[in-house]
Amino acid sequence: MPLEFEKPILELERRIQELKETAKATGVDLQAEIRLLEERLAQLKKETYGNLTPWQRVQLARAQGRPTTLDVLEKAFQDFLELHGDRAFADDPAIVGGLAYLEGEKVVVVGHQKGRDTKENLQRNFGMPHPEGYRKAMRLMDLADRFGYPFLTFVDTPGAYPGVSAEERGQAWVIAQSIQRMSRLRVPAVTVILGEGGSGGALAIAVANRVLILENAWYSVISPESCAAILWRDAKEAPKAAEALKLTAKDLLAQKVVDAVIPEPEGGAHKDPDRAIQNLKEALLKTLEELKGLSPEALYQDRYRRFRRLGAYAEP
Amino acid sequence: MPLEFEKPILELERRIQELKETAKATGVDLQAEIRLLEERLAQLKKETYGNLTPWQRVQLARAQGRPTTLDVLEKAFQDFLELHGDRAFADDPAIVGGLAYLEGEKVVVVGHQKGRDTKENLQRNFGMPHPEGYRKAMRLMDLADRFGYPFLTFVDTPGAYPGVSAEERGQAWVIAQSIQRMSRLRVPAVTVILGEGGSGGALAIAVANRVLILENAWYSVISPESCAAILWRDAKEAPKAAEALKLTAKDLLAQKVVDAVIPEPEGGAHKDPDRAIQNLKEALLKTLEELKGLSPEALYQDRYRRFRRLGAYAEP
Amino acid sequence: MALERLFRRKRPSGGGRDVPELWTKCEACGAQIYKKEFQENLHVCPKCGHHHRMPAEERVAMLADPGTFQETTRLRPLDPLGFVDTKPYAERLKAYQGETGRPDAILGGTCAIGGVPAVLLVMDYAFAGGSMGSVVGEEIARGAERAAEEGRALVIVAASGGARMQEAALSLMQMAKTVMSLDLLWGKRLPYVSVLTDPTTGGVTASFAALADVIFAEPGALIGFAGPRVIRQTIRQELPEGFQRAEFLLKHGMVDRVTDRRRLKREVVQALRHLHPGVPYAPGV
Amino acid sequence: MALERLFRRKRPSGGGRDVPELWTKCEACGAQIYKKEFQENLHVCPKCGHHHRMPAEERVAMLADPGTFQETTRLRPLDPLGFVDTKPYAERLKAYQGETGRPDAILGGTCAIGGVPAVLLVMDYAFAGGSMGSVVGEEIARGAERAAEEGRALVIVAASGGARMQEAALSLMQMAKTVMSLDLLWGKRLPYVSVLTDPTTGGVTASFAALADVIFAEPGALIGFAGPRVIRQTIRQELPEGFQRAEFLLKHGMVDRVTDRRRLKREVVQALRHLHPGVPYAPGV
Ligand SMILES: [Zn+2]
Ligand SMILES: [Zn+2]
Repeated sequence: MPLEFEKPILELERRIQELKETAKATGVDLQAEIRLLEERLAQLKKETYGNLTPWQRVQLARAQGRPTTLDVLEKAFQDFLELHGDRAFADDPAIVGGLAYLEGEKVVVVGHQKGRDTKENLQRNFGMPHPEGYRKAMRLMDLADRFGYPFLTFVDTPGAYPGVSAEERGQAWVIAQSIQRMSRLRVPAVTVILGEGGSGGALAIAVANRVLILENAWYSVISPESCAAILWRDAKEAPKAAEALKLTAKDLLAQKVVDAVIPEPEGGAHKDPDRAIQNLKEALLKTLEELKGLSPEALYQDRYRRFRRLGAYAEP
Repeated sequence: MPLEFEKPILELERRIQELKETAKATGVDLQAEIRLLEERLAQLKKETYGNLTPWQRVQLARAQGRPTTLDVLEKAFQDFLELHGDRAFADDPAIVGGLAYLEGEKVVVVGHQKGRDTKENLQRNFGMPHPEGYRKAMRLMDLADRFGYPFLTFVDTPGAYPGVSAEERGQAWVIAQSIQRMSRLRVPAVTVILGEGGSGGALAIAVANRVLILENAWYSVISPESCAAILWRDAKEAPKAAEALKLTAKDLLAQKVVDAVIPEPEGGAHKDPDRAIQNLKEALLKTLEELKGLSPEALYQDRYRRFRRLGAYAEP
Repeated sequence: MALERLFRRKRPSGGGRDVPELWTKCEACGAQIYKKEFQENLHVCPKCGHHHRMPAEERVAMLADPGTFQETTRLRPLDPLGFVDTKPYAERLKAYQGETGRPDAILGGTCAIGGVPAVLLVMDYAFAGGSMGSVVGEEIARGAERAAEEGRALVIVAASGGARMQEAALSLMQMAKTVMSLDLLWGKRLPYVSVLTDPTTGGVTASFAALADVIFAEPGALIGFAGPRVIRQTIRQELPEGFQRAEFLLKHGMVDRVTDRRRLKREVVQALRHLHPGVPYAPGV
Repeated sequence: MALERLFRRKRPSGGGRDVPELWTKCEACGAQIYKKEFQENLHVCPKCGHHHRMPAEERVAMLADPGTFQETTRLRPLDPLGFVDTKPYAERLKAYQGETGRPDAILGGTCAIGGVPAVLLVMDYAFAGGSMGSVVGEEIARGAERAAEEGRALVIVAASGGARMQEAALSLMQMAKTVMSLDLLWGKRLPYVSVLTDPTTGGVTASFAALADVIFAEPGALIGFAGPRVIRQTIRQELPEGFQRAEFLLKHGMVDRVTDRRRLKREVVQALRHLHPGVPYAPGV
């Protein structure tokens, strides 16, 4: 499914392709025309992708084919062994996690998991966890602490699931507990916002020493649609809300909510997932290297200070 | 409901009562006859209660009117504040707990709770906890550790509930976790077996530095009825099983499974609950006094050693 | 976040405009109540027991021992994102400040509660639906720090529609900040008690409010993560009777006690006196 | 406890008496399988994949690296209570010892598993239904102690109907003893992996087996606290399809992985190599 704002690009690409086929089929030399159109295409891409609006980025962050946690685990890590279950109620497919190696270093990983097609999306509840998902995450935090291995998380959720069963089983409580558990880690913790960073359901596994974000990902207290529905009383005003919420990587960096932005290939990570994942891996390795010298206690204090200073207010 | 083996005693008591009424109503002097019967009654009680079989004790341990955890909390403690819930799924009425004072000392308490009548028994599931009951207990263990207050438990359960929902929510897992959590306490932990100590469902909150038991309570790996059903293939052989299981207070003391026996009034704790609770309170105070000098680490080690040495086996 | 409620009913507490000034009307049973009596009864309807919302100052008066409260909250909000929806955030702030006479949605300070030294923080639903932005987050963190430094218990009365949307990600970060600040109390074995009042939802429930050593809820209070409207839209069904009310939360193991406001101070004191290591047992206090 | 099963079917593994010695019959699909093939296929039916019970020695051979296993289990059971039901416990013990050639229901020792130094303990369902009495409890505690002392991982293959009734309360105490012994591994950051095989119920599930860092279960294995018969009697209903099977446990979050026995060693090694701090990454091991 092409995104609305990409349609002119796709249209141009289609025409170039047609010309090439015509040239091949008829033997007519269309080199010059093709070159001209390709230049125009490059220009159009630069204009479009170089000036993305926040709302366009939100759409890219949700694009089909964008790398998910499992894609990252498969391609940037070695020997991922998925572990399941919260030891109390269920295994939540909307959060995955387990043991892996990053360039040979032992790490424990957790991430939201969206489906890669409609069927998988249903099974994974569109990446919206229930309480048991966060309990699984906490169990893996325990494991990371117990063995002293870095704890890495990948955030990609519209939000924690807002349903009756989730409320019954303490969605608010488990998010609070997960924030607390993660903040207490005595190992290096690094989070990457992969796609959507929706509210408390994202933060629950994002209380890290360093929070990185992919160039077109978003992270905020509410989705643009819900924000628009409340403040503008019309979900269709989401583009305005996306603008107002300052939810893009660059904005978040300015607010110090994230520590670094990971570049994406032109047109978004889904256009070249391997490249995006390679960029992500390099950023992760660099970040882990920075945290290497810190003692368990220093890691805790570093994380405490990181979040302690966030906010904007005036002394009286 | 009188217990079967107590019927001769009750019959004699009834006859004495009748004679007294007759004497009063008619003015006839029956003093001598009454005294004779009263002597016989005392003798009969001594014979009966002095030679209780294990199965008779099991019946006393289940007798209506026997002090429950809440009775003990009300009468031996001050200012009990009940705390509820496991912060994850439900509040289990089969386990109660909270904050209290024992002779002015701050303690955290947990116990199985049977109902005091049929309606309450249904509501409390006959003292058979679901996983959330043990999770509540663990939360209170956390609280005791966090504030450094002694942790006291009262055991009175036929066993953890053997039902579909309990299995679904990890009955085995939560019992294991509760054993582990309690064993790791860094505060003094004392358990009193009040009535029934049924298997893992009892042990889950009985991993204490000192385990006390009321004179007629029982504690074992299986109830006599279930044991009989399996080994004799007939639940009616429960008296034989009760004998074989060596589940009485005295037997358990010999096996070092318990550390002290708390005497009950003649005929069982339900005949004079206040006296039984007073005995219990004195035993608790004495036991806490013994543990007073130990450091948090020493308390952990003491508990470890206590359970480490239990068992009977031969070196090759 | 469940700010939606705020936009449906702006008044923090009972009282329509169709009854005379001296009287107020119970939201639940419609009884006409003499305002003075209503206030003396802590905004609980004497007829049906319904717990109405209560101004933050009266909360303080109800919980703090007389004459002990010293206000400490004074931070002022900024508009870090220059947020504008149908109205600029800066203007909204001014309006709330005018209505409540408070810089932001929290009132707090030091006091004694049943003789226990405490930091008491009360969220004010009348200010932007009690939403948590940078000021609320910072005041809570500072409250926890002060409690730890001065050996005080921490008591927070929560009332919030959730996070402050107009501070976006910075508002979200207050969830982490407030949770982390509680660690200071752990280190010193100081107790933390929270009281969940109507309503407590969103990022406030899902952070500091859920992590108290002892959690009280007021009867009938709406408590949850997602707001009822959002849930109804998600599941496209009516919500069960009593869903997300305090009694429902108790049944589901999330709160320790649902306590009538008229007994609340007594029970809070009981918990504080027990858990605060510096306070000895005194019968009947 | 779920010893009941033992009394219904005493044979530990496939094979009725109506097929010739060289052949065995799949319990699930009834297929005739050449015994040697069956054994080489780790007692998994090549036709339907059903996992049959497996002798303890073969478990060791399957998991330990060739030539590395040194048996350490040798304690002998006593009859501390002089227990007699329809037969004296002492006689039962002799019979089991005769049948299995083992002093009690556990076989264990030191070995390497995928190059990781380990203590491997395998419960033997053929001995008194794999029930845990004093010997099993003590061997597990000693195994954990040895692992901690020698820097080894701990791997336990569970198979048990529960506690050893004939040791009554002493058998119950083994639950606490085994759980507590695991703390020694925590202190040294040594991993503990458990494998739940058919059946694992009662006091074994509810103690050490449930507390591993990584828990594997074999496909179709019955795993739970109460035995199915007891539950059926309690609720007076038929049990749901698949209830208490490994896949059910996975769905309910109790185990990390349900792993085909033919891939089990590979996955156990993967977990051990990752978690054992002394073992570096080696691709493809
Ligand atoms: Zn009313
Ligand atoms: Zn087969």
